[in-house]
Amino acid sequence: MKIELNGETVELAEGASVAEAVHVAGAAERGVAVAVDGEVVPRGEWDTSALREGQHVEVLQAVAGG
Amino acid sequence: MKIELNGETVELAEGASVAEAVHVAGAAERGVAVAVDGEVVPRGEWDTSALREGQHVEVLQAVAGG
Amino acid sequence: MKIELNGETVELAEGASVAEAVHVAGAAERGVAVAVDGEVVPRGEWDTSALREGQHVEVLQAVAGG
Amino acid sequence: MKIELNGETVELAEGASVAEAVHVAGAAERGVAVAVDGEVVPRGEWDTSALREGQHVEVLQAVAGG
Amino acid sequence: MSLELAGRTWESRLILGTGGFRSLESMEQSLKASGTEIATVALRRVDPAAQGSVLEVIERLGLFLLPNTAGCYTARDAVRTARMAREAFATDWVKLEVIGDDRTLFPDAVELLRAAEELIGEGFVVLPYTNDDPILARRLEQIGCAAVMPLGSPIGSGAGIRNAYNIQILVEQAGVPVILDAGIGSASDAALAMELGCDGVLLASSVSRAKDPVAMATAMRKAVEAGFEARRAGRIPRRLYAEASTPGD
Amino acid sequence: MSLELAGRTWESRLILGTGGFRSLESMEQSLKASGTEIATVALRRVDPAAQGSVLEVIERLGLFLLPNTAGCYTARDAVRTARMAREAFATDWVKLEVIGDDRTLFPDAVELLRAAEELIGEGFVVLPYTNDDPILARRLEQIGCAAVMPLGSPIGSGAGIRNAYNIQILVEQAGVPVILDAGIGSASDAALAMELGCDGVLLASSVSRAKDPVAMATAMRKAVEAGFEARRAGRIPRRLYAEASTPGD
Amino acid sequence: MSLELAGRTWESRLILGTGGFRSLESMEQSLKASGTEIATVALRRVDPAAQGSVLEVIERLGLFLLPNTAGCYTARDAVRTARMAREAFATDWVKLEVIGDDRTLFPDAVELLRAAEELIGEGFVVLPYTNDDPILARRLEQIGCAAVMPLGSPIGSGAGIRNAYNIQILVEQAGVPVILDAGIGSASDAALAMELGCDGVLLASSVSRAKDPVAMATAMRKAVEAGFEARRAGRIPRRLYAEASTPGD
Amino acid sequence: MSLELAGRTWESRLILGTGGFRSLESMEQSLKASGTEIATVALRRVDPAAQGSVLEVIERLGLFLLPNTAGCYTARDAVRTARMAREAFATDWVKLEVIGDDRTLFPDAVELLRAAEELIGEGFVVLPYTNDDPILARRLEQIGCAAVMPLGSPIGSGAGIRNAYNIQILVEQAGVPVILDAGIGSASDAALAMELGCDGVLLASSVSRAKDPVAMATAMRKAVEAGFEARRAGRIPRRLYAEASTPGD
Repeated sequence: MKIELNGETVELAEGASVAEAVHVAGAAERGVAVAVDGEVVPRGEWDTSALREGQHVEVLQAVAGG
Repeated sequence: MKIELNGETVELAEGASVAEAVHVAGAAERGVAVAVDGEVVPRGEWDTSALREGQHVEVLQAVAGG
Repeated sequence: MKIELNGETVELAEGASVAEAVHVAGAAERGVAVAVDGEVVPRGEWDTSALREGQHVEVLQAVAGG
Repeated sequence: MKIELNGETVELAEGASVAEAVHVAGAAERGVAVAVDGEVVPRGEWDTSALREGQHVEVLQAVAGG
Repeated sequence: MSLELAGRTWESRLILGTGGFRSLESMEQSLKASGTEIATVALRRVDPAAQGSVLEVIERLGLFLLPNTAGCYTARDAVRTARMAREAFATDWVKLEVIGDDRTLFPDAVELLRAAEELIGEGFVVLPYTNDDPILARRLEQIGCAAVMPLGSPIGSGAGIRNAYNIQILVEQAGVPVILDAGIGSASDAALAMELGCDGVLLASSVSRAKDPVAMATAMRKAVEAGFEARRAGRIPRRLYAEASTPGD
Repeated sequence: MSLELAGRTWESRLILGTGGFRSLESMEQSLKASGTEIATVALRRVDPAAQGSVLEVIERLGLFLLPNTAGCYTARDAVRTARMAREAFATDWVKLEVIGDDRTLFPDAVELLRAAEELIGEGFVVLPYTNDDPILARRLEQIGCAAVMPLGSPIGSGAGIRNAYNIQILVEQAGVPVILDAGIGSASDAALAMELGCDGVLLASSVSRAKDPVAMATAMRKAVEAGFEARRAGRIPRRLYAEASTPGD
Repeated sequence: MSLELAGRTWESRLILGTGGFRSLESMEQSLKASGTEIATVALRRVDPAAQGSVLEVIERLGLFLLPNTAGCYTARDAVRTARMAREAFATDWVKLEVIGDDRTLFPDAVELLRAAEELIGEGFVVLPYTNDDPILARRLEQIGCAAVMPLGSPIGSGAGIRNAYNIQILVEQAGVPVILDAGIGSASDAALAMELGCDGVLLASSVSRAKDPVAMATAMRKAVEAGFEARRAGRIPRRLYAEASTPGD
Repeated sequence: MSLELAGRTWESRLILGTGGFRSLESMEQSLKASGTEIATVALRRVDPAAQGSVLEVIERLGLFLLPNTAGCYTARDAVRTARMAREAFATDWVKLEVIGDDRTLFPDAVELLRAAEELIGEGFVVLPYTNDDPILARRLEQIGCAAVMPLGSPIGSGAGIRNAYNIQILVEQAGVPVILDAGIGSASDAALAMELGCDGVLLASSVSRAKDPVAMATAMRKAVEAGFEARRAGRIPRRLYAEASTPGD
């Protein structure tokens, strides 16, 4: 299935989890947050919550700033 | 009946009009506005609109300022 | 004879007067002052005061400034 | 004899030395300078240089300042 | 070049408040000397004892009357005062003041926006007294204010323009006329406001409370003209070092 | 109230330098617009190629000609230049400039005093361009200068008055007229100079090098008048906080 | 005397932003030299190519991480960013930025208040970046912000404190700590902020973009301490004239 | 980097005057806290009643004693005072003050130069207290002064640096160390002096007359270091508008 991951369309296996999306995004182990369709997904639910076709996934991490 | 006119309690005849209240307040002919219980009363309705017991009447006029 | 007129060497007739130097300098009729070897020469003496070989003559006039 | 010491007239023995004047002035041991009639007297000459009637002696020392 | 405000044009770029004068005579002569075409007034409870009337002065001089909402701390108060003013003076114009506290008399951004939105909805021509925040000014412009009137410093402080940079930025970003309102102390402040690009100046205390109000009113008239003309004349750049004005220096 | 300088009275408190104009036409119109009664000129070697004459302009406008010693770095040069000017223009008046270096064009206190003393001894009316040091100003006054002309900032810098406190102190201590000379950039600077108590303003570049010199000359005329009148009107004090201009606020 | 923020105490009154450094090494050494205990970070989309991590630097130095909402133009964006930050860094603290435009980066009063209210409702410790308006600051305090962080001048402008009077007034009226945020250019600006009564200073560009960031970080540490101690020491009053320091002068 | 004055090097760039302290104890603790290596003293007629001695304090702390000529109005007085100081303290160094009047305590350029020339001829190391005129400073340098010490504002006024531009120009043109002398009111003033490029700061009243002199002395020590390091660190340029410190803003 296709999802939009940090603004780019990527192909994931049916029912792939948020955790997999995070992995694909190339995020570090820590200091990472995920929002699916604008809603924050707690780290504890990354493995269990499955993604659906066409969802927008934002994977953010810390950068120098402010 | 008693009404509150510019913060002071005054005695007016039953069913006295806004115009009478304006007169009692000692307002000038022009540059005057009236509010009864917070609602502005257009000059055109001063004669016809009767006051009721306990209403709050504000009669304002221009002062130097600003 | 040679004199230095406003920084340039010019040839004048023996005993040429200050007035002649002023003329050669191309000065206007008015608003002009002359110094010979650093000493101011009053306008009244221009015709009568003769120049000598090698003297430095400054002919100044008004310019916009200040 | 009378001399003027720091603005006050004081009585000293005939031929009293600068050193005695300094003593009378109540100056500390160190950080002191003396001028007689406006001329500085080097410390080395205090004992030997005698004062004369009516001389002005200034005995200065350090104060907090500047 | 005339000032355009809400579709009307004015020859004078100086607006005078009527507060603080020692007498109506002083007020009248000062208004005349200032050359202003617009004078602000406030609304207060009728005082039968009051001698004479600011209204008569304004009419005698043929000035445009601009009611203000001075003394209002909430949008609700300000809106009601504006409605009363419309009724009293038969004008849709209002100088909108919504104050945050009585020490600074600084505007309250939130209540100010609320009142402005409400009044514009009711067809008022709203001239808001605001702070020197360009973002707030743009919001006021976007909701339809006819001008923005940033302060230079607190009302009556005479402290001039404390942040000329913000005024400059506000002017650069503004799409409606900018009137410097509050803080003017002397003529040079008024001239500076215009040099910064303001379209006009509104002041009261600097004239009404001066030792000689009429003389100060004259000074302010000339200062506003001077600043406006200097702005248009295109000033020389500021340099750290000198630039000789005489050839050969 | 008119300005008195060396026993002569003047209606205008603005003195214009003639340097920096793009054309004699621009100069003439600007001098006229400024309302000045005094214009400064410099002396240079005759240039036969030169078109027209600043002198004719000044005479046509009926202005008082004030020669300067611009470009002199020593008392000796300045004195000689002043003598030449006296001969050329039949005037005892001189704006005395003795410069310390060519980057700042700041005056040299020592040479300036020397030249002033010499020229006053020769009967000149000396108007010295000086810095904003009140002590030097007093010395110039004590040796007989007809006025003191402190700078606000470097000549032609347009940086305005960099140390208003020194100008204020200098004015408080001065017994002769004080003319703010050099540094004026725009109208508000000229107004401020007068508000600080100066008796007049001398400027050149801010007008002659403005994009529109005539418009700036008009602005400067009004600004000097505005500042002078504001000073006399007695300004309100500066406050940190507000002072309501409407009763009951 | 230590700074108290939201119930936690800090020895250092200097907060550093991590933006603008040329390298992580430079950032780490500068953070160390500054003596700060708090460092801000932003949130952006994962960039797999990114070398090293600001997080590791902050942890290695044992600093308290303060996420910001830089780049947000609406309350909605800012709230979402704050929630993501809470998830990513397991902290309730947030430096709340809601920007009005990208030229001034000035805060938007309306959206800022909206976001602050929302986040405080969700249990965040909100440190809002605000303008120098004391009225807005009081509103932020009233809705429960742990501090107010007014700007001195635009972010990264290095223009210092453009309106020291507003900062002074804001401090006098504030009931929560005041952190001067944005505009600091050099050490004297930081010292001045503390002398005006601010409880701390937050800065980034002035250090990270200095030619020698580590040296500037050291300077800022000392400047904040100097300003804080000078404030407590009780400065002498400002005078127009002199006051001799040596007896008999 | 250490300060070099007349061939001697110093670790501290802060010089303290000893005037104005409430007690010798306060003076001693403040001198210690300031980290200064040089303290100035004046000369006055012996007062047998005087308790304790500033000399003992200076020696106990191992400081370098710098006599001044405070209170002298003529070159003659100043020269005599300097000679007395040489005799009293066995030092060739002198902080040369020649005052023009007792309200401003501004230096008198003419008498100052005269005294400096005379004393240098007699082998003194002359550190002249001067105004902020770069031309006078250059003359003082040319006749052999070991440093120039321009004022920021009147002695004891606490008004800071009233003309930062002149100080900047003076520093750019100076070939000897520049010590900002007089006018410092608080820590930010001292930091600014160093940021402008001064090599050191001399102050007295701002510390001795502060409510807590020891705390202010500490603040001044840090402020001078901060300003010096900030200058060397290379500050960011000043901008009118913002410059984002977070990528993507």
